[in-house]
Amino acid sequence: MPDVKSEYILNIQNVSVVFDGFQALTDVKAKVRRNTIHFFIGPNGAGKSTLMDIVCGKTKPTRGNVTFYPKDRSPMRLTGMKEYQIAQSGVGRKFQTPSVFVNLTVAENMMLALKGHKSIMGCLFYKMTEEEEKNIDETLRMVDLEAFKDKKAGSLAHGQKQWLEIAMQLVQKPDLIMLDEPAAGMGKPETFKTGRILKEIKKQYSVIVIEHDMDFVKQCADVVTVLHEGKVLMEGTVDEVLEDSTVQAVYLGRGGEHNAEH
Amino acid sequence: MSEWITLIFNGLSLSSIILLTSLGLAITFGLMRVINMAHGEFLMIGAYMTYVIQELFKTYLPHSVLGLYYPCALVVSFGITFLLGCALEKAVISRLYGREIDSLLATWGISLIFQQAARSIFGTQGVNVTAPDYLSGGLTVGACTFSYNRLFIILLVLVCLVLVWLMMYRSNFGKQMNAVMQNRPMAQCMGINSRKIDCMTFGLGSALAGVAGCSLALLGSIDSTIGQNYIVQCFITVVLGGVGNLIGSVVGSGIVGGSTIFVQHYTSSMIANAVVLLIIILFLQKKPQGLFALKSRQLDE
Amino acid sequence: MKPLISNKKNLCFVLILLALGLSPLLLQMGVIQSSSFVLFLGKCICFSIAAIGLDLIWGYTGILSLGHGLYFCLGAYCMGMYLKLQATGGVITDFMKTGGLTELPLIWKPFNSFFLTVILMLAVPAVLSGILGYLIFKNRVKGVYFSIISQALTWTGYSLFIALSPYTNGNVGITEIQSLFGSIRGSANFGHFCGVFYLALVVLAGVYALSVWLTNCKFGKLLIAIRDGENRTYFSGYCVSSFKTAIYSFSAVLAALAGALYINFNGSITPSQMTISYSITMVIWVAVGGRGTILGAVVGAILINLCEYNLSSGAMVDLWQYLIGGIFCVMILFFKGGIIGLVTEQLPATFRKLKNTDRKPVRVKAKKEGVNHA
Amino acid sequence: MKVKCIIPAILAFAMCLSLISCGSGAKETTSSGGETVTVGLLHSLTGSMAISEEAVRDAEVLAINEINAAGGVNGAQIVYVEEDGASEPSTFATKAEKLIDENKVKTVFGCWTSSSRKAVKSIFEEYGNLLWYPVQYEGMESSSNIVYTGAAPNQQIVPAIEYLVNQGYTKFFLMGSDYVFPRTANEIINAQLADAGAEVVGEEYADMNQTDFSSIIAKIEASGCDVIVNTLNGTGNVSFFKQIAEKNYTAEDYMTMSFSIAEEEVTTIGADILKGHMVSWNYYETTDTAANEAFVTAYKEAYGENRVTSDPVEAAYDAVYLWKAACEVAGSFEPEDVIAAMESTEISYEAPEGTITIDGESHHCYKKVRIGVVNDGGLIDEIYATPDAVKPDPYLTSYGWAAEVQPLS
Repeated sequence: MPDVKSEYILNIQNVSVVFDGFQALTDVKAKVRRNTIHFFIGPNGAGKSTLMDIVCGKTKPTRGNVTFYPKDRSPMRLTGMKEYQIAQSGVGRKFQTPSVFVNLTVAENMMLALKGHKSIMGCLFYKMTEEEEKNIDETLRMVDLEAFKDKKAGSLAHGQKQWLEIAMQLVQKPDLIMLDEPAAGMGKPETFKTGRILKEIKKQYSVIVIEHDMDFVKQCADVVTVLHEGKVLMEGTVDEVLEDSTVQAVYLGRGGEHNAEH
Repeated sequence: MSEWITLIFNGLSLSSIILLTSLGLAITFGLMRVINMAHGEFLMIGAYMTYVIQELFKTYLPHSVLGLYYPCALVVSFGITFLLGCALEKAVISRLYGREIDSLLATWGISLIFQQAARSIFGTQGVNVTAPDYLSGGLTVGACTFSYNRLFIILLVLVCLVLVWLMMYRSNFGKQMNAVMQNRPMAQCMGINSRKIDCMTFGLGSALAGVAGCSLALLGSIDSTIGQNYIVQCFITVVLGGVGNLIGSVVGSGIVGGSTIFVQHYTSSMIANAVVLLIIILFLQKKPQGLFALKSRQLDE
Repeated sequence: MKPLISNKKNLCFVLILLALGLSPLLLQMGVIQSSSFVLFLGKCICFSIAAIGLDLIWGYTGILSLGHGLYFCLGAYCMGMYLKLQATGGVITDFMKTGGLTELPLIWKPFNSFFLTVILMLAVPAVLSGILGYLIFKNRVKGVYFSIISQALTWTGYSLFIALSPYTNGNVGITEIQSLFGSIRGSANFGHFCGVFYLALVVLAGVYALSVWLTNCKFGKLLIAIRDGENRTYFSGYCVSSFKTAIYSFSAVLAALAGALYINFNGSITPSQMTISYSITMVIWVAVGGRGTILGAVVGAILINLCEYNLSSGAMVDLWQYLIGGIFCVMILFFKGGIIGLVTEQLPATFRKLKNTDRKPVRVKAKKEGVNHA
Repeated sequence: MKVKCIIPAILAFAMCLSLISCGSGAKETTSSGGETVTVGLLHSLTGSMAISEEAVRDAEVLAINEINAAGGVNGAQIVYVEEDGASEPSTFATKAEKLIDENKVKTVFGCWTSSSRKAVKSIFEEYGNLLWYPVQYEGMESSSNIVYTGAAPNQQIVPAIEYLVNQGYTKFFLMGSDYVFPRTANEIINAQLADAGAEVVGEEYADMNQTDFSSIIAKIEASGCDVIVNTLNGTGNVSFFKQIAEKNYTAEDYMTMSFSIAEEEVTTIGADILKGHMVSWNYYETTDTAANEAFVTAYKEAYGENRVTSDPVEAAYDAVYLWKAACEVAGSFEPEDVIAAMESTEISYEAPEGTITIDGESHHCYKKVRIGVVNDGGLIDEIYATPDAVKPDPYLTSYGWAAEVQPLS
């Protein structure tokens, strides 16, 4: 399928997951285009995070396949691969709660995220090249963390940790970046800035985002997939999705009560 | 035939002893996530309490009621270890929630102190507890003899299990306890005094160890190192069964006890120790969360 | 790598090394009267090496092994068997004969050669821990589960060593052996003693330097990353389990090395060093010294052992047990960073606080006097 | 900044130095006046062996106090330094060295387990010091720097088995803890029984800390033995006897012959369970000598009415007196002189068990062997005794059947 290869970066085929009898995902199909920002939205418990877990190898799907089409390489089936292999082959993920290495400095965090040298030997005799150093500096500048380079990551504010984690994904130079609620805990201006950064990086990479903040979705989404109760409700552009009556019903009708499920 | 009945009874009996000793741990470790290395010392305290009560009965009460010392000792052991457990929780454990490994190390220090205290109070030599008349000897059926005191331990463990189960899943306290263990801040918001619940839960776990110690007093020596003989086995049982699961502990102890007796039947004790542990370690490779672990969706653990 | 002296911790270590290195000379000069004490310092050096190994996996990587006694003993038994065979001329030993063997069992044959002994002494624990670590870490067993399994493993090893007494001499172990250089006791053998002592010291220095280098390079940063966020590290593209296996193996090798040196000083090795309580004692050294710093492991091992040496005799025995239990509890509860953490972080923080709160000079003076009186 | 770096460095250095000096300042035991001689006591006061060793240590202290009260040895008062072996052989080694080298003791009374003795043996030999070992053991050892005041195998095990064979027992079940004494003892017994034409129907070893004996009891039942030769040690005995009693078995169903059950163990197991079972020792609290009467009285006076004396306790008590006798013969406290005196002259002492004499050649003692039966009161009644003290033969060289079990050299 040469056309698929050129057009899409990720193909999620009929994925289902069952947790202890609970059907978390049912027959989910989705394709992510290259160099787009693809949003997955849906109420809590819709299965967005589970879907990401499947793509990056944290959870094994009960049924179904995920295929990844990296640039200039042959496609690979992600299901069945270990998470570190998936990460090495170019899928980066930022978690819902900021998870940076709190006892390391910002620069060390970035160094660990750099592409390559991920074997034991590679780590033992690793010396950072100038190019890599420049790369780190640039990326940190993009997220305004330059001044904190030698600070421990644990001492950063919540929003800064989020950005640091995004920066760690960028410096890895993956083909596909997955961001789980990147704007959570950020104020309006910061969220807006995050959106700008996303738009910047989509030129090079493909991005999948999970987000609740509809303004943020409106700001930068190219494609939006709505998940509901583990199924794909619909897929389309932001406007299409927002106008859809079922989506409105799902969001407005049953917004708050799902919190308990988490 | 009688050989097999004996084998099965021995397996059952050893399993019940292991279950009784690890029941308290299943609560402190399973629910509270506290690695209480001093658990063995609570067994020791229970055993010593039996001795103390026996001596008190011998000294102050007429010989005719001497047999009553044992039920009395069960109650006293429960009470004393409960209070000690609560005190330990208040003084040490309460500062260590969320620091599992640190709780392991701190309680190891506590266990050293307890052991030395036992030596200081009771001397280094072991003390003797004589089984009351109704628990000494055994019931002979055909070629097999079932000792009363092992039958009693099986009964005791059943009673303890039922009580713990009732308390954990049917009582108000149990509901509060589960609420606190699962989501502390939420439980606090709902008006549950979580500090009190923590304290009570740990006390309960320790008290179960005390009761177990009481029954161990009938089976073997009572000295300051008795707890150390059981502690690893207890932890392995709880881990094997799946942390935080009563049924898991029951099945876990059944496997440990049964297989130990079975392997011992064909080889020597030391080899049986090694073989059983190796099998369990290998099994845990297959199911690291134990037999009856819930599939978790949480990020860590 | 930063120069050694510029870092205060390394400077401390160099000073400790100097103090240790001087002690045989001081003994010779008569400043220290007791040769057994200096010999005990030699044992402390070995303990420090084992402690460094434990610190690497516990302090840095967050894996608490309660079973390092096993590796310590493996190293010691390997070296012990070599020394024993040297003494018997390479033929079957008494305990093997008592156990019903007629010739030297195959597993002990290689230990006739020093070269093979050294290789095996390091390779056996490395391979064993490698296999165990691979299985355990691959299956994502972590935290206390690992600790409990490691405890059970040690117990298994202990049971096996006792059950296989024709090969291992049961709980008596390998006894009545001299050091690599011959007898080290008595003034006539002072040269031999110095040989063993300085060998151990050089190994300690080497292990320290290697560990400092290891923790400062990317590998070391990754260990900390694994400790703080194992999942995150996986998703950053690192095969965490192989890193864990590697560092676990390395630490097992260090324990074995410590054991092998230790037997030279001690003259015997028994499975009691393999017990759980002994393994936890090793953890105590690291916890008291200060986890997460190589220096802490060294300081803790030396300090605790010296205290034990001086305090656990006669009437002090009862007190010592309370003391060590208490110290340990208090350390874990209040001084998580151990002695090193106390000196480098908690004390300066307290001083700063004092300085900041006590603006009035009078009160400062009062405080200072109070300290002096105390 | 610089100051901040140096403070912790100096602190650490100072700490090390202070500890070193703390160690090197050998504790000079200054006495109030007159000549003194320092001896060491080395037993486990903590850990699993403390159960047994504390009583032995008490007996040694009693003997030392008695000797001091009676004027000391060669006119010198005995001062003792005590160390804890913590039930760990390597600690024993460290502490033995500390006693000899740092405290400059003239002799050491200590150890219980064979593993601790073997761990310190080479240290005593290298320093040329002298250890008094008070416990019966498996034999196959003799060191010029150790005096064994407990029984050698031919003074306990061999006569007991002989006695059992003479009593008509034919099917033996050997059971012991898994360590060196039971294993060696059972090897000796196997050889002896093969020679006597009796049958060994089973041999089982239990973990030192084993608490459940149901499997072993099942094996005993299945074996159809008529006597159990018991070499369990410590807590194992308590568990075993309690658990065999709960199956309604008494000495009439399964007779046992125990080598590690003395009066103290009887009190912790309970006389009701143990009564009728046989043991083999050189001494019982009931042994009928004048010296014993005085010893038992003194011991109970010092440590309480409920304490009992036993063979190891008595052997430890004897050890101190034997050392005193040897010092007096040698006219010196130096270990080499004392050893020389022992080897050249027969040192003997009127012990509670009767006259015991050090065999200069093997460093063991001539001792009477006594087979006993536990009575209702928890004491042990003698039912058979050798007419004379038996010459120690740690390597069993005088027994034809023992060639198999002797060590290489």
